[in-house]
Amino acid sequence: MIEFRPSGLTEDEEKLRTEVREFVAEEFPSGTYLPELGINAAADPEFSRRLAARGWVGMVVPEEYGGPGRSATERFLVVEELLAAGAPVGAHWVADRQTAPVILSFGSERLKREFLPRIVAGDAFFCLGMSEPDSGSDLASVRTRATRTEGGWLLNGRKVWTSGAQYCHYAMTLCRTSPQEGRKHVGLSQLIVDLTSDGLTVSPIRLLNGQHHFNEVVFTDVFVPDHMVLGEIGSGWHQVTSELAYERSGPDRFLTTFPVLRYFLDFREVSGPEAELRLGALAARYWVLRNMSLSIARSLDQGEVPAVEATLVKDLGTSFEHDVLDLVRDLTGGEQEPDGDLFGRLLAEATVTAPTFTLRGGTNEVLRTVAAKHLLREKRRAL
Amino acid sequence: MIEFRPSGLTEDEEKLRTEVREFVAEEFPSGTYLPELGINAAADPEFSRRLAARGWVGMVVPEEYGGPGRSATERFLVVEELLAAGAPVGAHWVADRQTAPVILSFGSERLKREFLPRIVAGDAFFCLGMSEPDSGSDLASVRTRATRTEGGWLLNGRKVWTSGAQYCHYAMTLCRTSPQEGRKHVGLSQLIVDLTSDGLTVSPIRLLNGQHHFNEVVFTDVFVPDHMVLGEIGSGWHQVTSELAYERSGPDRFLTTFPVLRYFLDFREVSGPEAELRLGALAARYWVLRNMSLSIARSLDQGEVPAVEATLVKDLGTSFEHDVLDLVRDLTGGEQEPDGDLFGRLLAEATVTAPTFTLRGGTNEVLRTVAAKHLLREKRRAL
Amino acid sequence: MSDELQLLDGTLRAIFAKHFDRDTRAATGREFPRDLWTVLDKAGLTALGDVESGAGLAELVVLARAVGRAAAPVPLVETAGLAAWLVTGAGLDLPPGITTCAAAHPDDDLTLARSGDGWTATGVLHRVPWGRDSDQVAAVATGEGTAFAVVLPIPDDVRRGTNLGEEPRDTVRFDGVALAADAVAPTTVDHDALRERGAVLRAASMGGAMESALELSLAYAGEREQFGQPISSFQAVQHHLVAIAEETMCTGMAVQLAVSATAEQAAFAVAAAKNTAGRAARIVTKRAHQVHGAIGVTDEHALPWFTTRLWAWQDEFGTTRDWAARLGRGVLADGGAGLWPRLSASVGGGDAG
Amino acid sequence: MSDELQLLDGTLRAIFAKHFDRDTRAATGREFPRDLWTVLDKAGLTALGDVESGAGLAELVVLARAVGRAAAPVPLVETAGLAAWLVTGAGLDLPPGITTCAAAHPDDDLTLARSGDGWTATGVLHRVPWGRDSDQVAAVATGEGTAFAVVLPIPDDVRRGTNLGEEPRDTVRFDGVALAADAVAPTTVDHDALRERGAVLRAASMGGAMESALELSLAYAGEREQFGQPISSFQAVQHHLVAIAEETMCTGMAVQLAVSATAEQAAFAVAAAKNTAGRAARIVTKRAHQVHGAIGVTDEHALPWFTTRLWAWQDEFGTTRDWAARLGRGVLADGGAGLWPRLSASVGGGDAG
Repeated sequence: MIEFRPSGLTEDEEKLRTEVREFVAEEFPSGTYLPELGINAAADPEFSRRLAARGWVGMVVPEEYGGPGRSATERFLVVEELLAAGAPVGAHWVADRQTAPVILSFGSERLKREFLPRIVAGDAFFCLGMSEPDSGSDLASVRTRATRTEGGWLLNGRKVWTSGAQYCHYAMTLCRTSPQEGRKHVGLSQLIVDLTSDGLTVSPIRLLNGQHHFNEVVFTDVFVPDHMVLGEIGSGWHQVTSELAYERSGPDRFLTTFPVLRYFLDFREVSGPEAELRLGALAARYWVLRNMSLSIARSLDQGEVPAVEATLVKDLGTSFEHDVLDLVRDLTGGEQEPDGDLFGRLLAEATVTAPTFTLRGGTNEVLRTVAAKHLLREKRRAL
Repeated sequence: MIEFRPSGLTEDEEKLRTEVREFVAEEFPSGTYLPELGINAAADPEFSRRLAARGWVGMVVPEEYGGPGRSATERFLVVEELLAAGAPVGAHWVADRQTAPVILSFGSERLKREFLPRIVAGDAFFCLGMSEPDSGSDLASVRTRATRTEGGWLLNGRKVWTSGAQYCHYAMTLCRTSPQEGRKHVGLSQLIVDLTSDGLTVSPIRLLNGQHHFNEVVFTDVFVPDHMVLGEIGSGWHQVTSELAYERSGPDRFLTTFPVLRYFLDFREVSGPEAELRLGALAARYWVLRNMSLSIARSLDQGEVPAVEATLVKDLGTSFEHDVLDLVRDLTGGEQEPDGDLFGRLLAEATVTAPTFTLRGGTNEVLRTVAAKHLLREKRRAL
Repeated sequence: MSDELQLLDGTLRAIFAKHFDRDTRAATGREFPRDLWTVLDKAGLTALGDVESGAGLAELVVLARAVGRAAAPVPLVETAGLAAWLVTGAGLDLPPGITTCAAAHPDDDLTLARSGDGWTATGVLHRVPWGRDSDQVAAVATGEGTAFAVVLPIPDDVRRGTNLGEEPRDTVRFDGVALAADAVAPTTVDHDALRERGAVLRAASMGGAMESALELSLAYAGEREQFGQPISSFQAVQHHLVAIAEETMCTGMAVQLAVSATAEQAAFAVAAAKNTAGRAARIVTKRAHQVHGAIGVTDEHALPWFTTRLWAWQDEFGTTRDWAARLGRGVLADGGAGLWPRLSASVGGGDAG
Repeated sequence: MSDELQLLDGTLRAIFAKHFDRDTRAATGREFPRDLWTVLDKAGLTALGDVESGAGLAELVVLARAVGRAAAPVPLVETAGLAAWLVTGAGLDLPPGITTCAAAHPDDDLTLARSGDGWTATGVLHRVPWGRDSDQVAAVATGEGTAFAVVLPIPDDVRRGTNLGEEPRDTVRFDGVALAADAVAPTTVDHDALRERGAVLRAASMGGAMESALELSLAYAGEREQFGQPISSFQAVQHHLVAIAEETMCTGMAVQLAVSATAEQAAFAVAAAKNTAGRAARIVTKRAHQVHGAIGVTDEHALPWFTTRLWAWQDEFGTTRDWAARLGRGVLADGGAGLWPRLSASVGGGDAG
C-alpha cells in the first residue's frame, strides 16, 4: 500500500524558506504585477540571474561543480514560493528542474564541469527536445535521428512543443542513434544541442491567445560533437524515464492556478456560505497535495524513487488546478474581461491556457494506465 | 449529428396523463408512504392488477391480443407518473416493459395468444434470465444450455441477478441451443420458462441492506416445451440486442431518485442561495433528460430505432440519478438516520442502493464504448 | 427541423463555407470580415428577425446555431436576432448598416429625456458586441417611466474590450445624444426580455460551437495514432467523445425546448437552455482539449475558435449560475408538489400531430 | 510508521484476522461480537487512550484505521480513543466493561446539578455508538457553568437507531441520574474538542475502510474477466482503480497531518482531515462499486462492509461540508495574504530531523 509520510522542516530549511519568502515579497507585492502561471511562466533572464545570485538556481548541484549542493527538499521550498507568487521562472526552469539533475546523474565529467556551473550561475538555459509531430505521449516513437560523423553526430529531424527554444541556449534532445530494430526503446540517446548551431531553425508555435511558449525546432545535418552526448550512447530511454519522477511530482503540478486564487481573494469581495464551503474544501486539498508533494521531495533526498506516488500526485494536482479555476470563475460571476483589471486579466489568461496544464509529462490518461498497472502488480505480489 | 426533437402531446395523450396523475395522487399522497425507487421497486401484485384494470399494463399490446394497443409514448406517460410517485411497479415491470414487446415482435401466434392477454390483465409476471456468474455485461458468453428432447428442450445452467424470480410466473431465459463453434453470438435462443417447473430452484441473492430483489435461478434438466421458444431457434442474440432500445431509454433511467427529491422538498426546510443554484441546475437537467427520453419514445412510435440516442440518455440519466442523491444529501446535512422519518428512511435506502442504479442494461463503461464507436463510424461515413 | 428551417440552415452553412473559409479567416486576422457581412446582408439574413418577415425564434435559433458552428466573428445574432426584433417590434425601421444590440449587461443604464420634438439619450452600454465595427446600436432605454426601443449611432470613442473568444465587446457612452422622434418608440421589451432572448440565442450559438468541437474531436481521435493505434481505440478517449456528444445533444434539446415552449413555460425553458448550455460548455471544452492534446491549444488549430467562444458565451446574457439561481427560486416557490408538473409540462408543437 | 506503531498495527491486524474472520462475522450476524471485544480488552487495547499510558493520537489513529480496515462492529474507537482519553484526562478512572462515548452530536445536551456530595445528570445524548451494548457512556456535561467529564451508566430503554453501516447509534436519556462525586471531574475538553478528536479518528477509520475497498477492487479487477480479458485491462476500470488509490492516499496523508500538526495548526488540520476523508469516501464508494458491478451490492460480498460505513462515517463528528465551511471561514478571515502561509505551514516531526 502506497503511503505518504508527513514531513516537517529542519531549522535550516525553515530559515531558507523565510529568506525566499522575504525575497519574493519584495520582488512581487500583490497587485503590482500580473502573476505568471506555473509552467507557462514567461522568461525573465534578469530575474533568473538575481535568483541565481542567491544560490537558488541549480540548487542540487554539489559544490565541486559550483553549486550549493542543497537537497531536493530545499529546492522544493524555493520553487513553491516562486510559483505561489507567480514569478517569471521560465528562463531557468528546465535547466534547474531537469537538466542539472540529469547531467549530474548521467553526464560525463566534462559535461558536468562545462554546464553545471553555468546553470547555477543562471548563464545556461535549456529547453527539452522530446515531443515530435507524431509522438505525443509515446516518446519512444521519436524519429529524429543522429548519424555518426567524424568527431560527433549529424542530427536530422523535427521537434515540437519545445518551450522556450526562442531564448534558451541549449536543447536536451532525445533522438535515435541506431536504427530501430524490434523494440523501439532501444537505440535512443540524449544529445545536448547548441541552439545557435548551423542547420537548426526555431519557429514559434503560438498558443491560441497568441502567446509564444512553444516552438518547432528543425534539425538539418546539425553537428553535435561527441562530448555533448549525455552518458552512454543508447541509454536515452533509461535516462528519460528516470527523469520522470522529477518532472511529475513538483509543486508546479498543483500551484499553477494558485496566483489566480490569491488575486481573487485580494481583489474581489468574497463572502457567503457557498464561498466558505468551496474555499474550505479547496484549502484542504491544497494542504494535502502540497504535503504529498513535499513528501516525495523528501523521499528523493532519502534515495527512494517514488515514481508511482509522483504519478498519482500529478494526476490529482492537474485536475485540481482546473477545479481552482472553476471555483474562482463561479464565485467571480459575470463576464470575464481579458482587458480588465489585473485579476480579470489573470483569470482570462488562466481560463484560455488551462488546457495546457495537463499536457506536459504525459497525458493523465496514459499516466493513469501506468499507475493502475503498478497497483495491480503490487497486489498480485502481495497475494 | 444526433439530434432530438422536442415532442408535444396530443389532446388524447394529455387526457391520459391527467387520468394517471389523478389516480397516482389518490393512491400515493405525499408523506403517507415510503416511495419505491425506480427499478428497485417492490412488487405489489394487487397494485399491478389495479393498474391493469385501467388498461395501464401491457399498453402496447394490440386489441387482437387483448390489449389497448396504445403507443410507446402513451406508455411513457403512464410509467413516468408511476416512477415519479415511487409506485410499487415491481410485479409487472418486466412483463410490461420487455416481455410484451418482444413476444409481439418475435413470438409465435400461440405465444401471443397465450401470454399477451395475461400480461395485460396483470396475471402473468416475468423476470429476465440473462446474466450468469461469469457473463456480466458480456451477455453472449452465457453458458446455460438447452438440449433437444422429445417435444422440447432440457435446460441446464445457472442465472443470477434475476429480479423478482421469487414472485414472477415466468423467466424469459437466454440460453445456448447449439454448441458454441466460433462466434459466440450464434446459437443462442430465448425460452419462456415456467418458474414452477420441476428441476428449477430460486434462491435469494440479498442486497447489502438485506433486501431481496435479486435471485439465483438454477435449472437442472428443466423441460421447456417447443412452443415456449421465442421466435426461431438460434435468433436469441438478435432478439436480445433489439430489446435494448426499450431497456435503455425509459423514464426509469433518470427518475429513480426523483421521489427522494420530492420528499426532500416536502419534508425539509430548504432555502438559501446554494439550494437555489443547485436545485435550479438539477431542474434544468430533469427537463432536458425527460424531453430527450420522451422524444425517443416518440421516435419508436414512428418506427425509428434510436439505439445510440437511447444509450446516451441512459448514460446521462444514471449519472444524473447519483447527482440528485449527492445534492439532497449535501443540503440535508447531518447524519443519515435509516430509522428516521419517512424522508430519512427513503434517503438512507437510496444511498445504500444507489450502486444498483447503473447495473442493468449493461454497465455505463461498456455502453460508452458502443456509443463512441457509432459516433466515429458516422463521422467516417460523413467524410 | 422543418423544410424551411433546413433550407435556412443550408443557406447559412453555404455562405460561411464559401465566404469565410479557413484562408479567408486567416487573411482577415482580427479585422472585421466586411465581405462576409456584405454577403449576409445581401442575402437578407441580417434583418431576419424583422417581425414583419414572419421569421420567429425558430429561425433565429437556426441562425445563431450556424454562427456558433462557424465561429463567425460577426454580430449577426445581435443584428438579426436582437436589434431587428427589438426595433421592428416597436414599429421602427431597422436602419441600413450594421446595427448591433445592447447585451443586456446588468450595469447598462440608458435614459431618455424629451427635447423639443425629439429626445436626448444619456447613459452607458457595456460590452456591446462589435460596437467599434457597427454603425448603430439598438437598446432599451427608459424615459418618463416607460421602456423605449431606440437606435443610437455609435460614437467614435468606444472603450474597446473583447471577450475570451476575442470578439469585440465595447463600452459605449452617450452624453445627451439628440434623437429624432422617429428613432424612438415605446416597447414591451424590457431589459429582462432582451436578456432572455439573448440567452436563448447565445445558447443556440453555443450548441453550434459544440457541434463543431465534437466534429473536430471525432475526426482527430479517428486519425491520430499513439502507441501504434488510433487514439479513438482508447476507452478514455471514447468516454471523452461520448461526453462531448451527450452535452452537445443536451444543449440542442434545451434550445429547441425554449423554441417550443408555451408562453407560460418560456421563462423556465429559457433559463434551462442557457444553464444547460453553460454546463455543457465546461464539459465540452475540457474534454475536447483533452482529446486534442497540445495541437488543440495552438493558434493554427480550429478547436480554439470554438472553445474560446464557449468560455466567453457561457457568461454572456446571464451566467450559467445566474440562470440556475432563477430556476432554483422557481423550484423552491413551487415546492415538492409543484416540481413534477413543472418538469413534465408539455411543450407546444413538435411531433405530437 | 515508527516501529512501535507498526507493532501496534500488526497486533490489531492479527486480532481482527483471527478473532473476527469471515465465518465469525457471518455467525455473529447483527449480534454484538462479544468474544472479539474480550480479546481486545484483554490485550489492553480498549484502554489505549488512557493518558497515563503514553499512547497519543498517533497510536489511536493506528487503532481507528485498523477498525476501519476490518470494518469491526465494536466501539473500540469510542472506548479507547474517546472515552479513555476524556475520562482519564480529567483524572477519573476508566471503569471496567464497555464505555462508549457521546458522539458530540449537535443536539446533545447534558447538564449536571449538585445533589448532596454528588451530582445528578439530566439530558439526552444522540446517536451514541453501541449505546445498547455498552455498560456506560462517557460524555462532556455542563454544570455550574463549567465543563465536566462524566461517566454515566446506560439505562435499559435506549432508543435504538443505526447508521448506514448498520452500526448501533442509540439515543440515551438521563433524567436526574445520581452520580457519585468521583464519577465527575472538571475537564478542559469541551464539545468542540470532543468533536475534533472524534473527527480525526473517524477520518482514520475511513482511511482504513478505503484501503480495504481498494484491496478488494484491485483483487476483483485482476481476476474478473469480461469479453475474454480481465477487466483490469480496460482503461475505464484502470481509472477507477487509480482514483480509489489516490483518494485513499489523500485520506491517509490528511489524517497523518492531523497527527503531526502543531498546536496552532490543529484546528485546520483536523478540519482538513475530515473534509478530505469525506470527499474521498464519495469517490471511493462510487468507483469501487462501479468496478465490482452487481456482485458488490450483495450481502455476501465484503465490499459493502466498507462502503456502507464510508457512507455513514462521512457524516459523523461533523459532515464533510461542516468541516469545509469551518476551513472556509478561516480562509476568508486570513485573506489572500494569509492563504499561502497557512497552506504551507510546516507540520511537526516527520522525517525532518
